[in-house]
Amino acid sequence: MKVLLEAKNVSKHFGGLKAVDNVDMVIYEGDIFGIIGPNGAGKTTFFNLCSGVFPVTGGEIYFNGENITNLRPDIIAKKGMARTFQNIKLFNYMSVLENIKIGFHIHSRTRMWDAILHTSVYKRDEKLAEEKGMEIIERVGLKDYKDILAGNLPYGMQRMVEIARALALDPKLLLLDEPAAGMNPNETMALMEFIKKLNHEGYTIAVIEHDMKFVMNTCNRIMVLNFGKKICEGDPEYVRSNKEVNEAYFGKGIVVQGGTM
Amino acid sequence: MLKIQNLSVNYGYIAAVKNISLEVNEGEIVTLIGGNGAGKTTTLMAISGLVPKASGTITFKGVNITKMSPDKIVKMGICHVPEGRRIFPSLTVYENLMAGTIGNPSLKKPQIKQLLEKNYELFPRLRERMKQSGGSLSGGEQQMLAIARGLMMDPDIIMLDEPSLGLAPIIVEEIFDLILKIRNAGKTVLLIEQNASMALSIADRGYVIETGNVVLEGKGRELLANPDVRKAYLGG
Amino acid sequence: MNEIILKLKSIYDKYKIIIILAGSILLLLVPVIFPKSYIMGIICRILLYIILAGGLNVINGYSSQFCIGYAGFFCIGAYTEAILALRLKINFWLLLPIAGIVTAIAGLLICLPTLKLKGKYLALVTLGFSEIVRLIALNWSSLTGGPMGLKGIPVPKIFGIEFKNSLSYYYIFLFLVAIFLFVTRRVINSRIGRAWMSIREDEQAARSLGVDTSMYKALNFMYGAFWAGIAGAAYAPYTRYIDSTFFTLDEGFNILSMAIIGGMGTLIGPVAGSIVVNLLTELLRPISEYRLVAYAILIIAMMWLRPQGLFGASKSILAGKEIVKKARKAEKEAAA
Amino acid sequence: NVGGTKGKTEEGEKVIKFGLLAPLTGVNAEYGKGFEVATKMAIEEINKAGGVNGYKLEIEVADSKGDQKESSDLARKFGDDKEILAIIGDFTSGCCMANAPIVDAAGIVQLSPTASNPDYAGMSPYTFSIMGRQDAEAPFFAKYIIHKYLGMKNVALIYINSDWGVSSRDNFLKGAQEVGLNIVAEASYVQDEKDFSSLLLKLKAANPEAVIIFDQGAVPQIVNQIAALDWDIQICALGPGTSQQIIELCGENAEGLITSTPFFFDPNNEKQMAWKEEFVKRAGFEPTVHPVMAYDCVYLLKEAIEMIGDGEITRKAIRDNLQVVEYDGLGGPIKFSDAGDVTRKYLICAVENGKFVLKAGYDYADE
Amino acid sequence: MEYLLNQIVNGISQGAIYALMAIGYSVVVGVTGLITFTHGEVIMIGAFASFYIFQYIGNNLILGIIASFIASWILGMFIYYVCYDRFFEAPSHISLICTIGASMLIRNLAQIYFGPNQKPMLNIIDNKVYRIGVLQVSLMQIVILITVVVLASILAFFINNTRWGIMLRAVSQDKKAAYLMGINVRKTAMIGNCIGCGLAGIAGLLISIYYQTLQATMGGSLGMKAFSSSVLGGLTDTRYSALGGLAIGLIENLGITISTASFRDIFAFGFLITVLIIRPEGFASRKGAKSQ
Ligand SMILES: Nc1ncnc2c1ncn2[C@@H]1O[C@H](COP(=O)(O)OP(=O)(O)OP(=O)(O)O)[C@@H](O)[C@H]1O
Ligand SMILES: Nc1ncnc2c1ncn2[C@@H]1O[C@H](COP(=O)(O)OP(=O)(O)OP(=O)(O)O)[C@@H](O)[C@H]1O
Ligand SMILES: [Mg+2]
Ligand SMILES: [Mg+2]
Repeated sequence: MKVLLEAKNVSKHFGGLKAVDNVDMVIYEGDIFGIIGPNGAGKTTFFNLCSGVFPVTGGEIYFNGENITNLRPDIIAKKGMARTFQNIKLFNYMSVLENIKIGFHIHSRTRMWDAILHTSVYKRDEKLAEEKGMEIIERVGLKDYKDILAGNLPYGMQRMVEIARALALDPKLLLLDEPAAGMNPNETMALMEFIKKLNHEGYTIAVIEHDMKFVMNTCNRIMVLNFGKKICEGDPEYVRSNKEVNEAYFGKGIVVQGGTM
Repeated sequence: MLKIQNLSVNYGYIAAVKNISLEVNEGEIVTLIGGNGAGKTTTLMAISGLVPKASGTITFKGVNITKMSPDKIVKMGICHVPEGRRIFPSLTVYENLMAGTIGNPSLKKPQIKQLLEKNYELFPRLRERMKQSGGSLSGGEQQMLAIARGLMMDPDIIMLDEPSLGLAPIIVEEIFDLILKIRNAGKTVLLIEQNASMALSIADRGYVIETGNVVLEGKGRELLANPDVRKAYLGG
Repeated sequence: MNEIILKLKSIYDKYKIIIILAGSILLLLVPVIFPKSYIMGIICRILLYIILAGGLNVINGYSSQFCIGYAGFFCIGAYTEAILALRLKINFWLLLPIAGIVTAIAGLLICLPTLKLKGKYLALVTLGFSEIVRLIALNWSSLTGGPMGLKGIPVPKIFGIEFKNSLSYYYIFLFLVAIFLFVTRRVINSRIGRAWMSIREDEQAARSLGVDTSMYKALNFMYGAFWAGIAGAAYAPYTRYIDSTFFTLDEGFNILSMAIIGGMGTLIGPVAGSIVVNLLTELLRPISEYRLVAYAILIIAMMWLRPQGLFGASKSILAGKEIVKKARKAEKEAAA
Repeated sequence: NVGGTKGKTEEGEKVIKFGLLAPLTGVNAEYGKGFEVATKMAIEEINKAGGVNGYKLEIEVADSKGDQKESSDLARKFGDDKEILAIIGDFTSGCCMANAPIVDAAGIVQLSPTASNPDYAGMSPYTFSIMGRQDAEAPFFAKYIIHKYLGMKNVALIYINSDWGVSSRDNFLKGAQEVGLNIVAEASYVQDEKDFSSLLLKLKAANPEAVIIFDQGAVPQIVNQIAALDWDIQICALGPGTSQQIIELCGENAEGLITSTPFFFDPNNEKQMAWKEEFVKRAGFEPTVHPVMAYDCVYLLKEAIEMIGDGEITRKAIRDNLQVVEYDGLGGPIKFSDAGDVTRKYLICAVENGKFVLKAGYDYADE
Repeated sequence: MEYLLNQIVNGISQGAIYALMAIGYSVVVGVTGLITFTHGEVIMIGAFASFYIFQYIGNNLILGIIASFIASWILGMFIYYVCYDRFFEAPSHISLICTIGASMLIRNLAQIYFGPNQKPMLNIIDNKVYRIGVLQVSLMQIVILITVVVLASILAFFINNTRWGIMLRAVSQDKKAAYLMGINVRKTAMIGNCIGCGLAGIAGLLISIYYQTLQATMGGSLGMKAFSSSVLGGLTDTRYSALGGLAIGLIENLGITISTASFRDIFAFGFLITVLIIRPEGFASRKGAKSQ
């Protein structure tokens, strides 16, 4: 299998705090890769390193065979990595469609004069954004909401818009940070199905999630972080049975069982 | 102890909450469950006076607090841990906790110290991060801080809006334990949760809210067993 | 107000071509209708400020970089035109774009090192920049005439027609405003405009979507500066004399208040802002020394009554909470 | 040939109207207000005395805020208004110069009491200024006050970096060169400066015999800050004239200050004192040299109109006569050069016992 | 050498004046979270309040300070209701324009009612000049420097170590959450704003005594300097803002030493821009604060 994203010895320190500490990780093409770990374990920080939000303190990150360590976020995005945020970052005051149109930014070439003169480049770009944008909106089931301001949608839908917007980049790798947070169990189920479907279509996905039902049922491989260190990696069964993980993360397991006490 | 009668709240012309009545008795854990946008958060905001009410009355310990200003309501002993945490990002953890004590002017220095110790025991993470600014905490740590900050005012009733959002299972367990502990310490809890099954399993009573209306109410266990509820909120 | 705007818009959409045609003819005939140089002078001023407030609006309204020292760019444009016209005798029509480009480069220079700055800090840098530019104009006597200013700036000519008073200069301003609105409209409605707006709404998200925010912020600043340069270049031969006292911070605040009162984040906003503010200053004249008092009160009143400005983008992070609520209401009703 | 229409008041009297451009608001409001008060005083006096050639005078005051765009608009307004036969103002050279093409096109006199940019008056036949050219006063200051009266060799200059300040200083240098004065230190500042102490330290370090200030508004502050430095030095000021404000604002610190002035409010001259009293009563503050100039402007125009005699009173006629008028104003004698400005004659004054006194014997006219 | 030392003394005392204004400014920005252009006008009103006290009651410095503080406190209330109270939830440019409007309003009213001319403020404090070796320091300079140090320390202590300080900061960061803490947000914000304004009023008094004059239009450039100094200090930290004021004062005066005062603002702003490029949030830049 082809390695898509590889982290070698990646660290990130905030002052004295080692938020991410010497983490090695490999994501293969076609994976749904889960990252779990207690709060403050460094999961989001790790995503931020991969997507270029923070520079690393040490180590290297390779994407699709290319060294992307410390590149700017927009350059990394152009290379085919898209992401969502733990605390949703939509363009709240733009409509759903406009949000997604911005996702097509990297696929369009319009320059100042193209825009002023309405050249063929401009027309092609606008057409692409409009048509493909609608296509994606329909896929995530938000067709009826396309003209509503993104900030006015319920939480669950906002998460879907964020994913849709990331999909507009047509990325090789999709990083999702707690996509199911704030969703009720039914919505979570729908999301699971959707992510699996995307995966079937060829998207590689990395996901941070605290909803164990979600993680265990969708991911084929899981990495567990604790205090910035990787403490375990493997398939869901292996992770579930790992003692260290249980102590640090699952606790008594009430929640993992989906709440059936 | 807390009694809400025919409460309605509008945002502009949208009715977010329609004629809700509910009651919280002293020493109870009461939970509100319901889908996204059902009006749960809005109800809590209305109780703490952060949104104007279209109609209805809210009484707390027999006092009508419908028209009180938010800070006075808090000083009555109602603590609201809001959705999305809303900690003060550039205050340190310690200062955030101290900010929590403002809502209870009757607290004296030694009591504050005691409360602080108690909270540090509940959340050892916070002690470690004492001098760090609130904004630099991870999501879960912020949630802990928000709850701890609420507990610092030693309230009579604590209203928690989705306290488990984004927390690791082990912390969620801890928080639910904590909620029980709070109740056992004689306090009253009003809880909003997406994780309906957990919420109902610890709650004494629960209300199911849909599009601004109370559609069901009952004992926690009863609701948990109710097939409609299971289908709608517990994922089958 | 919102309802009125919507109604006006629907009427406009219906009779678009007729309105545009009739409007243009009317605009061309204005100096015939008002052959008074005083009235035309005010109209010229309004047009000048449409470009200035509009250019500033591109910066403040579309990418939310907060520039309050726009007068500095205006100053650079005016001096560039004046110096090159006086020293090198370059033709006005050539100088317009040259001044625009020089100013855009100045915009780039101040914006590049300050891309990381946010809100208030950037605001202060632009303010400082504006003062520095003015002081350079005041002190660099050999180039700018220093405190003596530059006089005798040649008036523009085309086909033997001299634009030497407000009646004729009106056409130059009108032409520039038309170009400005046309070009800006097209830029805003393209990928570039969308990128600017995404930066305004959430910079981090924009970056994660592959928008090179530094580049687009710089471009945005340059675009805004460019038009200030054009406005300056058009203004210098209009007054035929400039000195550094023309470009104080107050001038920058004046432009800023037009942009905000008219409403940021829309094209029509600065047009309305310029008209309202400039007319106000004229209409309030009879109350002599109380004029600025009344003007100040009116500004505050306008912000109280309509915080997003007359035609502000109610669908934007720029709009206040109230407005958000109203928009939500309308949308919910539409969706229902 | 523009103009020529004369308005009538309600009682059927014939009137001649002037326009006044003045910064009634903004940072220069003090001077604008002075303009307004002084011109109105002059007009009332003239009207009381029977007017000019049977006409009553009227003045339309317009607030330019010191903003050249507004000033230009107002100049256009006056230009369009056929009833207005001449414009007095504006205060700053910047505004006046921006207006020059406009008044030129409208063929209306713009007579500025204060515009001091040496280029201004020459911009059009219709632009005039009575402030006085610095190529006379500044050399006078160097040659007579410093060299002859004080007998000093080494002086330090501090000047405002404005058209007026710079041309004064340049002309001063010319005069200084002729008599071999040494300029041991120089410093400049811009409008609105508040803290002069470091500039003064710089001057002090050069150890001059006298400090010469080229400014109007900031003179009191500089004098005070020299005192605050505990620096005992001869201070001279070019520009403020015998402005009572200096004494009011400096108190004892002003003792010994020497200024040049085109005119002098002689405490023994009843007429002048009455004028001053009247001004203070109306404006609420002591006059500087500026309102005096504005006052003279009205009389100049009156003289010019009187010279027209029986001819038609037009804008053009006013201009032509203004050019040749000779008038002995409150602020000294005035006669325009071809360009339209004035070369004045100056007196030496000093502050003694809290009062300005005339130091006779070095009158420029005597040379 | 002597000359340079005296210039440094000069720079420090001018810096102290900037610092004095900046302290109040940073309190205002700290609690409202919004920048203001009314600060210069508050300074001016503070100066005028004491001017009239001195004129009608006599040269009593204590009375003057009280009058300045009260007058500017009241003005602070007015500014709060006009510019902030209803705009906390709205984008910041709205209240910014309101402050520009309010400043225009206050300045022009002052010009009409106090008169547009300069007014003297003579002999309030004895002008004693002390010589320490080659150094020359005036009593007024010492008074101002001490005032700055004392005020900045008291305020920093107050804001960082007292419950009131926590309240003020909580209000500035998240008004809704502050309500939920039982803080009366509007009252706290108003009092915070008034404290800042009161300090500005005292600054106005000291400035007019130092320069011995005052005028209705004096606020404009002073307010701008207060803003700059405060930005240099990171806008909300009183100690750093005071430091920012001192730094700007020093740089300006050293700059003037090698050139002339026409370049004063070029040095001030040039320095400021340079600092901001290196430290985007002024002296007080905190590393690693998550921007959420
Ligand atoms: N910018 C920052 N400055 C300082 N510390 C930070 C910063 N960002 C994160 N941290 C710290 O790094 C640690 C890891 O944070 P991170 O947000 O990655 O946690 P997480 O695993 O995503 O947790 P959660 O599941 O709660 O979101 C935390 O202790 C947090 O306090
Ligand atoms: N500030 C607001 N302005 C207008 N409408 C609002 C506002 N806040 C909430 N609403 C709307 O009011 C309704 C109820 O919202 P509320 O936040 O109370 O729901 P909730 O039950 O807490 O949902 P969730 O589970 O997503 O937190 C929703 O339709 C929401 O869109
Ligand atoms: Mg996280
Ligand atoms: Mg909610």
